[in-house]
Amino acid sequence: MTTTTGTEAPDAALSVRDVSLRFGGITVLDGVSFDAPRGGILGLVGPNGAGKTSLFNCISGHYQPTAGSILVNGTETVRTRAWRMAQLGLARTFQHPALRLDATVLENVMLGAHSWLPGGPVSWSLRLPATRRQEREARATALELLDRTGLAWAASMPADELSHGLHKGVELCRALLSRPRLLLLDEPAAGLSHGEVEALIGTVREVRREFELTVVVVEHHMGLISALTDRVVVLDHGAKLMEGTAAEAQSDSRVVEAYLGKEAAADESA
Amino acid sequence: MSYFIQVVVDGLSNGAIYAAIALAIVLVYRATALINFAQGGMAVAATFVAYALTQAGVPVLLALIAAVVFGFVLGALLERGVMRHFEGGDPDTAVVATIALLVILSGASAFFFGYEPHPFPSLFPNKTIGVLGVFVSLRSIGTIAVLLVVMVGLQLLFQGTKLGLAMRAVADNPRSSALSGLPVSRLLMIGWGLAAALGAIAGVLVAPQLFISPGMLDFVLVYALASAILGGLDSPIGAVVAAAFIGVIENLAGAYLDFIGDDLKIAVPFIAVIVILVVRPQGLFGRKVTVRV
Amino acid sequence: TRDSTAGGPGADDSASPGITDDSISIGISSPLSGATAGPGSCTIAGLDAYIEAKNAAGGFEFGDGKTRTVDFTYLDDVYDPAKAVSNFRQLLNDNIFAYVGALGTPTNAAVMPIAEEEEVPQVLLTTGARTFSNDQEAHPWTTGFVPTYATEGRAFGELLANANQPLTVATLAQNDDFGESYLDGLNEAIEGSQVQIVASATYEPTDTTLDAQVTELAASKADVLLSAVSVTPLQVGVLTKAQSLGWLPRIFLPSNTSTPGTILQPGGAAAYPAVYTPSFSKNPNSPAFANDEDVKAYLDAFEKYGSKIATTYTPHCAWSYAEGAVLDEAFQGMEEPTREAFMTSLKSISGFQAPLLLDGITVDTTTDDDAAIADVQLVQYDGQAAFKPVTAY
Amino acid sequence: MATSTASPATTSTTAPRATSRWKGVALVGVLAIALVVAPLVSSPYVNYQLSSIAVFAVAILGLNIVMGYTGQVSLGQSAFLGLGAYIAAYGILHDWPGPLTLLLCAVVPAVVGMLVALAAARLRGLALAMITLALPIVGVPLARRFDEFTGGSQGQVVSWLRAPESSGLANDQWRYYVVVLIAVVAFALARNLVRGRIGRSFAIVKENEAVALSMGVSPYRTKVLAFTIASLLGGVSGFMYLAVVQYTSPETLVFATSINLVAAMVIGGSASIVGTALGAVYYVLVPVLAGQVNSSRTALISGVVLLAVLFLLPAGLVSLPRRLARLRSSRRRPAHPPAHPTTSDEAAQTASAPTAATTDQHS
Amino acid sequence: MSLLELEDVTASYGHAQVLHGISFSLPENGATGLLGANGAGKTTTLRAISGTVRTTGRILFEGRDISGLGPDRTAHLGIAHVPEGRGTLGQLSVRENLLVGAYQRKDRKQIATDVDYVLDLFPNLQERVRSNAAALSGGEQQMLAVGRAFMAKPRVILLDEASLGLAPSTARRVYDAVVRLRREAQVSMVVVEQNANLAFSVVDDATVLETGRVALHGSRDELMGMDAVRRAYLGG
Ligand SMILES: Nc1ncnc2c1ncn2[C@@H]1O[C@H](COP(=O)(O)OP(=O)(O)OP(=O)(O)O)[C@@H](O)[C@H]1O
Ligand SMILES: Nc1ncnc2c1ncn2[C@@H]1O[C@H](COP(=O)(O)OP(=O)(O)OP(=O)(O)O)[C@@H](O)[C@H]1O
Ligand SMILES: [Mg+2]
Ligand SMILES: [Mg+2]
Repeated sequence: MTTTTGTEAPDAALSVRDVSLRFGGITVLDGVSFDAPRGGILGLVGPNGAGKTSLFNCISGHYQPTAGSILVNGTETVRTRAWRMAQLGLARTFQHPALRLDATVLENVMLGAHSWLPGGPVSWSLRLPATRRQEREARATALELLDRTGLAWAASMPADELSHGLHKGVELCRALLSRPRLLLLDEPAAGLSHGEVEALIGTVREVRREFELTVVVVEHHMGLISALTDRVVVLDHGAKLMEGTAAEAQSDSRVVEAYLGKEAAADESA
Repeated sequence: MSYFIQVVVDGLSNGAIYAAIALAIVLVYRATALINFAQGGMAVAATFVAYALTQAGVPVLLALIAAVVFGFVLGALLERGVMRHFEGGDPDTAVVATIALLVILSGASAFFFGYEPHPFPSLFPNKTIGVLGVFVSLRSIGTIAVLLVVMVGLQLLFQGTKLGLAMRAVADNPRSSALSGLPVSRLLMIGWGLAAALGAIAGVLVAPQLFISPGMLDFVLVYALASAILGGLDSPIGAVVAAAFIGVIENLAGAYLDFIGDDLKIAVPFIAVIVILVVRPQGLFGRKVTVRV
Repeated sequence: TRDSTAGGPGADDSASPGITDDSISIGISSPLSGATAGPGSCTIAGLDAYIEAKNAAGGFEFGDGKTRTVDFTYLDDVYDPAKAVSNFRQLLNDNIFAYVGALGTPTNAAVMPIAEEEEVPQVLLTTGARTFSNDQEAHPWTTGFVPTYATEGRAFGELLANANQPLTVATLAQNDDFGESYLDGLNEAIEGSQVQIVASATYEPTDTTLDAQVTELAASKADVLLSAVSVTPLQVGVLTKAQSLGWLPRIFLPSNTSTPGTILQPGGAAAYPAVYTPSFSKNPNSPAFANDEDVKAYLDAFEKYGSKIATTYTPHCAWSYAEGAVLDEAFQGMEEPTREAFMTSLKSISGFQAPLLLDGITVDTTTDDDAAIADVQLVQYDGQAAFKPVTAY
Repeated sequence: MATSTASPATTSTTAPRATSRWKGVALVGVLAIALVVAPLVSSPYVNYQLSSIAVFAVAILGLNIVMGYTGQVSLGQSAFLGLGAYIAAYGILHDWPGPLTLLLCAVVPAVVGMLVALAAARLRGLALAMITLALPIVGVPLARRFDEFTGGSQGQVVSWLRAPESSGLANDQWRYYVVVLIAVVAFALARNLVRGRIGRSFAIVKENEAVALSMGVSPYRTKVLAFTIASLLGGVSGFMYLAVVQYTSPETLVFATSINLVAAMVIGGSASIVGTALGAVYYVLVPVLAGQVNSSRTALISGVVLLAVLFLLPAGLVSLPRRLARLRSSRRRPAHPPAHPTTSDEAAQTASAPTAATTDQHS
Repeated sequence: MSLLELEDVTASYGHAQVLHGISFSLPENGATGLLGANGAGKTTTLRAISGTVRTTGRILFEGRDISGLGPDRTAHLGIAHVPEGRGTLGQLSVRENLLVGAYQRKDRKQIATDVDYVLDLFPNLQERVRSNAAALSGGEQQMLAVGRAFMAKPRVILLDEASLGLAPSTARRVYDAVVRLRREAQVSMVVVEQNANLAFSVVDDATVLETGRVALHGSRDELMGMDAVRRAYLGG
């Protein structure tokens, strides 16, 4: 199962190679390839329906690509079951926040620790000291993460009492608690106001540095993309349109045509 | 050979009984996205109305019509008075509420008519026709004919009418539907009303065979549920095909597999259903539910 | 440990719980809701009718010279053994003197060991399972009332065997002790005769129809069909299906599913050359007994008391009424207010002609291996609403 | 919640939590004493009822694990109850040691449940319900068929678990202690289980399988685990059933029992340990109470009671205290908050927690 | 006269009150914006209008108090609410979703043309017209939700972050369409939008909410001239 390719892109935390995805007659992804350099932040942009989320789903194992291969930290993962990806250091957030609304924010975040907390049903039902200690540690880390994202006040509130925008932050904490090395963020800024986007940019930079993360971010907020990413990959109709820096992308005529729209490009640069 | 055909034909007429109730289950499911255990109770209550009328000398057909009307009103009232309270809550609670309704409805039927089964007059002549040594009762043929009409009607209702579309929308997401101005409560009421009315038809069709009693449908409901699920739950055609399949395969197993015998033949359709579902979770005719992350 | 038997209030030291100088309490648990509630409520309604009528007439006379009224408590067990045990314990807690007439094999089987352990009479059960009657030494506190299913089966077998012709029989039996005992009785009686079972099928009480079984049996073209089916609609279905397949054997039906009004007429039984059934009680609704004194008394009492418990008639209503009379008889022979004395008296009744029993059928509790009613008479359907006696095949 | 922004959030939340913990400990203590003393002062009948509650509590506990916590409909719990009871009966009648019998009553149903789940856990919703429903439906004729093991339709009387002379207890008391001990252990283990890592995996599988996957939880394995635990507890409750009822027959595993167990679970409180126990109390006592009211109308009465409880407490009996507290507080507080400026201020602070929190941090 | 007027409206979820007396008005054929931080109560305000949350105070629509009416009734009166997040019927096809949007309408022929108009506006939907809504991408679902509201031919449209998850060019197109709707069909609107640039391109005036209260109200130009507003919502 583990095939390490030493030849190409040895330092890519994520390599996507010729990935295609089809549903019935619909081609969602069409031979997409790119690398996400270790420790960097890669932006993934493109018009609606371009296949960004689907690509995330392929990487995280929720979808099975029709063709192609995906290497996470050098390990081929296309045939790996989705739930094993967390152990390989992958974590993601969802475009539509998916929380347990009736549970507290802290409980939601604690789920992130699942992949590294030790013990099976027996040790948990016996509450062995080791499990208790680790659970306490996880709880402390979770609170720390909430604090860092400015959500500590909400820790013991049921998630449905938080407004939509704040759910994104809870999801981020949950993903971070899983101690990822590769983090996929799907539209983290959607629904955030300008000031909140700034804060988010700060947080992502900070955690990337601290946890030595590689981040891939899908976002339509060009401000965030410009500020945060080292490189961007632009998808259109399931195929890669171009790859380069955010600035290059924004000035690329194909990207403007397919994605930004002429006035919008003008707006952004203004 | 004629024995084989006879076994199949017997199976089909059993299947018709399951199909009658399965169609009602499909209807409620499509209209309310709920498994409704009260289905059987409502059908029995409505059939008892028909029974009481026939006892009073009313012709069966008229009694049937009265039962259908009564069923509709009963279903609508139960939705209005009881189930509405559980809308938007935990679906498990709503399902248990339907269990409570089932218990109450059969308790109430028993209160008026006792638990003993009573003979029930048939809509169709009580005759049997024989072709080449194979015998079918006119009642079974009539039942199947009515069912096919109902099946087509349901299919048209859901696929071809505004009401059907609205009911599906409400079952899918009542809140979102309300934002488009769909009268959610009224549609749910209609859904329950139609389901109970259909239950009345089913009840009147099967009562001559099963005899009417408060528990008349208790076990049929299990088969009907299996048929509805095997058919794909949202497909009237699927429910009927699955019911026929279950009826026939059960009879064949009883007749031809000695180690199965009459006692364990019930296991055969259930195991077949399980195998099919494991291979095809959405059922024979069901559409796959689309879930996306 | 604690005292296992606390005396009821007002009782002197020697008396058993549940009996005072002017009253005695008995209890029963039968299914009053669910699929078996029809027969279940009849096991209570008939008994209640007898008891209330007698109470109203002044009470029961006991062998110790006192007159007592009977307090009758009944509970619903939904045919669930755990509930039956719970009910039995509750009744004991409420100080019943005896547990009488309950319906249901599993429920009574679950109660039996407790009755033995607590030494409480569990008597005159309305179940034909042999367990409760065939070894009374092993469980001295339990007795059955109605003929065992085996007795009924045997009666058929004897009729067939005595016909002295080569006869082929098809059997359809419920897949439980009811069906099995029926067949056991039949087999015992036809052993060594020219009668041969050529096809047999079973069914589950939960089946929706028995068409498949009848089709299978019809293929045997047997002369006789023994249809040991205890579920009304299914029995009717058997009768209609067989004739629709053009198979017209002589038919044997058990005593609990042979009522003309609910089974034979709807099933078109008149089409068959003969329909036999074992019988031991009068059907109070049959015109044949319209002028019978017992029947009149029964109808009177039932109308007044029983009808609030059972709304539809099954033979169990008549049987449990007769049970009341047997109980009465036992009370009359009871010289001390104790359970032991009651059992002694109950087990020494013989030749007692209880009301509603057919002429010639008597209650005999003195044997240790059979129910209180050990005989049945075979009768034949007259094609309308009644039966006529049978002597030969 | 913090009522004043000045006081640090920690003190204001931990203080009530600490008192409520003490209250909890005291409650558990009282309950424990009650459990120990109850059988000594009760009649055999009451002890039978209490023991039955323990039996069905464990069956419902299993159901709650798979259905309440993990969200997988199971209509087959009675089959495992019956299987456990049959194994226990077989073991006792063949003179196996009690503890071994108990172990087998846990392990064999667990294995059967796991095997069923290995096929069924691929499905969800009603397709899954269908499979579980088949278990009692097929189980009843199977139990009749293999009568050399099961006693067929007559069932099996098993008289066992008599109080040892030395204990000085009556049989009913002794049986009570045995089953209650088993139930307490089962409840304690289950409570631990649903609190931590495994419990969270159950909950997320119920809520959203896609999220479960991305967090390293295999929905399939989780469901199989939940089913296995449910069947194990079902089997154990079967052992307890035999200890209390001393009899088993195909009626033990009928489908109707499964349905009633589901109703009891929801009535008690889905995904709640305390609710499970309350559900068992309901399961055992309501038929008894219905019988007291009118034995001929038990179905009608239980149905009405069931519906009434659902109406008043849709979240189950376990929500009663919360419900009462809410009723009381809403009676105290005016329906239209603006009438009282200070209260609405407090509410504003609570609702606008983000600002409150920021002030907290910076002060 | 104003078409829609909120007077001292409060709203609560269970026992948590989140709006504490909101007032503003929307003139006939007007467009007003609601601004505010996460959790300020923008969504709740829209819910109050469409009747999906418990409220007190008065909500006047065409002079008639509509508070207490459920969402189906307010929709019937001509208020279309594009909710935040997934607002589609997942197991219905794209076309069926649009038809459900037109449930109130009787003009059958016109409905077909309007479906075509929406599909034209959103070519993505055109491609997916038979797919279940649940299969669509996030942005496509958002388009569908907006399209469904268009199908209702409302008098007032409540847009809750209609640009959420939309590509910049698509977001622009949605708002262009909204502007056109206002111009051609005299539809009024309440706009909640985090992308304040977009919001200010359609509204005449706006209300800024802070923790469930009105903090500020002003015309578009007034607000855009304020430093605080620029900093918080426009950046720069
Ligand atoms: N499970 C599925 N079944 C059918 N079609 C699908 C499925 N998943 C994705 N698609 C289709 O694939 C296309 C790409 O979807 P995807 O969610 O990847 O887009 P996206 O780039 O994330 O868009 P957005 O920016 O709107 O979120 C869409 O047109 C969608 O309809
Ligand atoms: N279902 C709910 N139960 C309890 N409180 C809720 C609920 N929904 C929202 N709230 C609370 O109401 C307040 C207002 O929420 P609302 O969704 O209206 O904010 P918003 O301004 O739309 O925020 P956002 O920009 O994040 O969408 C928030 O503090 C939130 O926590
Ligand atoms: Mg996307
Ligand atoms: Mg909002």
